Amino acid sequence: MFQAKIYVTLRKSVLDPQGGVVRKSLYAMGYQNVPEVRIGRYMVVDLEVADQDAAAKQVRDMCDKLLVNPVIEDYTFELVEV
Amino acid sequence: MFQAKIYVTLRKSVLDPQGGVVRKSLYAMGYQNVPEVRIGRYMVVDLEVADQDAAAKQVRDMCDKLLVNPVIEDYTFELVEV
Amino acid sequence: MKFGVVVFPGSNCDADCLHAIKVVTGQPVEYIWHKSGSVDGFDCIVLPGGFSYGDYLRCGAVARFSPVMTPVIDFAQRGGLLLGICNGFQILTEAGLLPGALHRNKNLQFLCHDTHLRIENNQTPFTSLATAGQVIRVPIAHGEGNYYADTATIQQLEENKQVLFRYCDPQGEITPAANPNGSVNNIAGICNRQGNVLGMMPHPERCAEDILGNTNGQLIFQSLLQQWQRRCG
Amino acid sequence: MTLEPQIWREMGLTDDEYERIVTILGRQPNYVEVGIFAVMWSEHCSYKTSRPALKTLPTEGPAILQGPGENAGIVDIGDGQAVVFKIESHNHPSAIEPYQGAATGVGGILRDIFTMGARPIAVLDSLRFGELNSPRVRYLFDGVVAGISGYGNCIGVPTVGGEVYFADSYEDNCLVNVMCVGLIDQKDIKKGVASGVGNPVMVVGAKTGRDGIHGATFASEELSEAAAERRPAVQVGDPFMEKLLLEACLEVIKTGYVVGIQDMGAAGLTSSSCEMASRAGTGLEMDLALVPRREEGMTPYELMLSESQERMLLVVQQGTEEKVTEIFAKWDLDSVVVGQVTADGLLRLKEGDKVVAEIPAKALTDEAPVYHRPTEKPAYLAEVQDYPVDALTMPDDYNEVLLKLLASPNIASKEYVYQQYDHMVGLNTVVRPGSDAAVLRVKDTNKGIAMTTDCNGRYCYLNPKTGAAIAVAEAARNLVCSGAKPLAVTNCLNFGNPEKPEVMWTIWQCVEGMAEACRNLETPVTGGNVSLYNETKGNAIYPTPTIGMVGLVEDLNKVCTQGFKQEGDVIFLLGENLPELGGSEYLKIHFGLEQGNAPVLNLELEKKVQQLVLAEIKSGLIQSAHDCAEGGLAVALAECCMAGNLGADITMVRRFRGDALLFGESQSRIIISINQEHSVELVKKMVEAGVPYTQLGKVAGDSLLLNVVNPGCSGCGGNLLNLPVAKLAETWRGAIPCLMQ
Ligand SMILES: Nc1ncnc2c1ncn2[C@@H]1O[C@H](COP(=O)(O)OP(=O)(O)O)[C@@H](O)[C@H]1O
Ligand SMILES: [Mg+2]
Repeated sequence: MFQAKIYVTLRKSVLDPQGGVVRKSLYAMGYQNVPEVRIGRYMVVDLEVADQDAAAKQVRDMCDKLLVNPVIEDYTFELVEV
Repeated sequence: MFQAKIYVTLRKSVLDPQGGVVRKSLYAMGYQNVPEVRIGRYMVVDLEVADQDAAAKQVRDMCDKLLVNPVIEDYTFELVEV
Repeated sequence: MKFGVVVFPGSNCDADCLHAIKVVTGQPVEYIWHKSGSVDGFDCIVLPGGFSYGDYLRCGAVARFSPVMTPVIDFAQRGGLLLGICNGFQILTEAGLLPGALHRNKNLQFLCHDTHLRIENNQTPFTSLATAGQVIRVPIAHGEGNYYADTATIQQLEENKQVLFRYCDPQGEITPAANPNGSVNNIAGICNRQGNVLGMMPHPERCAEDILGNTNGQLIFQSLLQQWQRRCG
Repeated sequence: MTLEPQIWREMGLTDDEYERIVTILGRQPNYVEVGIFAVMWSEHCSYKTSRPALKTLPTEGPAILQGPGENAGIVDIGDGQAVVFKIESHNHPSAIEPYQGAATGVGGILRDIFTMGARPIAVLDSLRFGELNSPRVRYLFDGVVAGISGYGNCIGVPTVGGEVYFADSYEDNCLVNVMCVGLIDQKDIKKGVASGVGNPVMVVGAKTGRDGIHGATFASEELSEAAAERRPAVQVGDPFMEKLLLEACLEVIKTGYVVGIQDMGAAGLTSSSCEMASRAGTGLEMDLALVPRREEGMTPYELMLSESQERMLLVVQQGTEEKVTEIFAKWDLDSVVVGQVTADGLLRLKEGDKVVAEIPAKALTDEAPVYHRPTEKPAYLAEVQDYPVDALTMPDDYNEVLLKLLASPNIASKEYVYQQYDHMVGLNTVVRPGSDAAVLRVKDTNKGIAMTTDCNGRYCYLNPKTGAAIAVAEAARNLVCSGAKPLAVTNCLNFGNPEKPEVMWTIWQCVEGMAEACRNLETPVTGGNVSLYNETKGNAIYPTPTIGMVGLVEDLNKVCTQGFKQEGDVIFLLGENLPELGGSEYLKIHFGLEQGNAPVLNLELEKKVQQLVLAEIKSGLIQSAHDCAEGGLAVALAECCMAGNLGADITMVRRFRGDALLFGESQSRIIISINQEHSVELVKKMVEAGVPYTQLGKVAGDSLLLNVVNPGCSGCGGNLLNLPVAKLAETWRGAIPCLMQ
């Protein structure tokens, strides 16, 4: 069995209002050395698959179809055997 | 300068309705080998700090005070020098 | 003319759309269950507002894979009239029937209030009764209505006159202050290239009766009926 | 095997209560049984402290179909239809996790309504926080509003009204009271009864997890560091699941298969099962091994005490299980038979074949202890009521004071809040938030339902009895101003630690005041909720008996709103101006004082004013109506101007202090505007009815102008207010967004 850790971020060209608000709040709290914050999604998906290649293929598939919207989001992922 | 990658997840016994819906939907799409999906947040925070220890301390601070809701969430993070 | 209103399990404007269509057009209208495999016999299909599957991942992302979407996409590709309102618009973009994406409102809050819309193109089945540049008042109610598409796509939309509605001030000026959610070019609604698929964030069904204090939304349903009658008599 | 005292004490039972359990059972209880007794006998579930007081409330009237005792109250609105409504608190959970606390509060009250078979048509939220200059308060405020918005918007029930107050006393104990109103055909009414021996018992909806175990106990003690240790896992709301549950339950109820149904709220499976059995005089036997669960290894104790959201307990007719399951399956929901109704009056819980608990159902409900706790009039009252009004210097600039009042978060526009709520879904909202009461139409009829929540905690602090009566009077007045006849009340009693005699005294006083006002205004109480122990580090909140009220609009074409409608209309003030400043927002904002006595309330006058206004709205004479509340006459006039975007030209005779005249908060006052040509007729009617009135002036221009004349004193007259309506509106609208930046 594998576990996929998927990291989804907004594309560079898309404004991230949430990140902006967090950055401002951090600034107001005294953390003035934080030039940028970007906020995305972190998904942990368990997969009952035997081999790593098949797992990777399935994760890519699921991301392209459902988990990620390519118009505004990018993703990367890692696989660990569990 | 450092970049912190912060992974925020819901605590174990806290209900994750998002993860549940995604799991069901993957199932309906034919991915019937996915017993669990948990959805959290992924934050990338740039830090203008000179040394790693100071960076780690600041990230922990920011998480405890603002970025993470300790009542329902846990977090881990990684630091990379950039 | 027969209307169909798709019911996803978390739709919550389905009954509202049905009611408004009935009251405004007097035409037959029926619900279409999300597990349904066919949309035969309908002349216009509405994807209503709400939270189709809770919208926990991204609005409309899960709905796009529900069984009914296969015949709906087919219906649209054959030129059928398809109207997505609010969550319906989000589903249309997720399904690739309309370009772009709707992400979180700029101020990160859900917003429910009246907006003014300038009708940018009255040469479509959804707006044929409007005068060019007409301003109507229609409420919004969404947390993710911030329209985004890359520059090239936006340019195409503009060139092809696919932008049907833009947020404006009461005088019809397109200003940043009149943009409630941060949408590119104040876009509130767009149609596809062929003009038979419309997605819009504001809710015309919420302003289609006198008792609710505003009937501006009637225009869209009446335009649809008039166009259909003209074509199919 | 005997349990260690430590165990029941930690669960919140006293030694005496434990002894009582032993007597009832005739043996030592086991761990599961003690746990069940502990939650059912907690303050939150048993009302053991408040019950004696609650018994004194009037609960009967011609329109009341269901009074206290069920999941919600029901009032008749004619044509075989009824309104189902109830208010509930989610204070403790919201103070810990504002978003989820408030969200699950909405989820809970919605279930109370649809469990009766009614479709929820509206939500109202009554909120209290500390002052907005504290970052923690801003976090709580934003989180609570987002939580209500997140849940209510998703499930698609409009949030159409409510209130928000800010005062230091709520700093550590914010109050989140949520009211839900539903509509039902009387023939469809369902109750929480487990009748019919042999009928199957079903658990439906979400799976059970370890969330919120001991939530009810937690809500029955003070928030403290020690309590933080024992905090249950926070419940997370799943509004999509609730939407499925709502639709499925209403569909199942329509079939007639359902005998009884109740939501699993506080104390989850425990309270729903024993309450349903107790109401029906039956017993229930359940096999806990059959309960669908989210986590592995859950014990019977955990299954019984879990407060996982979005679950229901159903008793259905024998033989219909499969059809019921089919309907739930259509909505992708679990539904499982876990047991059946028995004749022996016992709640018998098994795990497979093994009996893990056996308790008489009535012992958990009717035989819960009742405490007549000692009361003592608090010493602070004499101190705060006695304040030197004559020593206060009057303001030089009334314009400045009015603007300051409009910018006070207690008075400022709450648009920041209600624009985050979908208040239109359902296509029924005829009067949106922002007027005195919300009005919803009843489709296919010409009727409307008006609704409001009200309570000024400061008045209740200064004079608990009068304060509570004012809350009732104001709620009724708000309904009347919208053209509705007040029908009935639901209430939420929010107080500190009742073991303190001073707090207990204020509870009794508030209930007395509420009862008296309800009796006079003919609005019986159909139910409510009690939230005690709202206290941190020994500081109790202001006594806050929130009133939720519903009313009937007989003719939707005669709905009235507060905004001035037309230039030239004549403005009248009904009721009396008294030289009072006690408890006013003006004293707080201008002098930093929360002192004095609450305004006087004369219920006879109140009733006369309300009857006249309602009659003349119905007759079509009145164009606009608005009650004078916080900020007094000046603020009320400003609100009429802003809502109508029209100015007013007012002249008044001044008989006492100008600040008391403009900003005092005398009760029973309503500002109306009418077409000039009806003015003589109206005056005649007011004289006949014995309603005191003052002709204030006219709707005119685009500024609020107010002049005073003083016949006895030259130089005391002159212009007090002269402000453009645009300026008023900018100040009033901008205040809360600006503080939240
Ligand atoms: N928390 C809230 N949620 C929804 N509407 C609110 C809320 N707070 C205030 N409102 C609305 O704002 C308007 C003014 O509220 P309030 O000042 O309490 O009125 P009043 O003094 O007449 O009771 C009302 O229409 C009320 O319903
Ligand atoms: Mg009012």
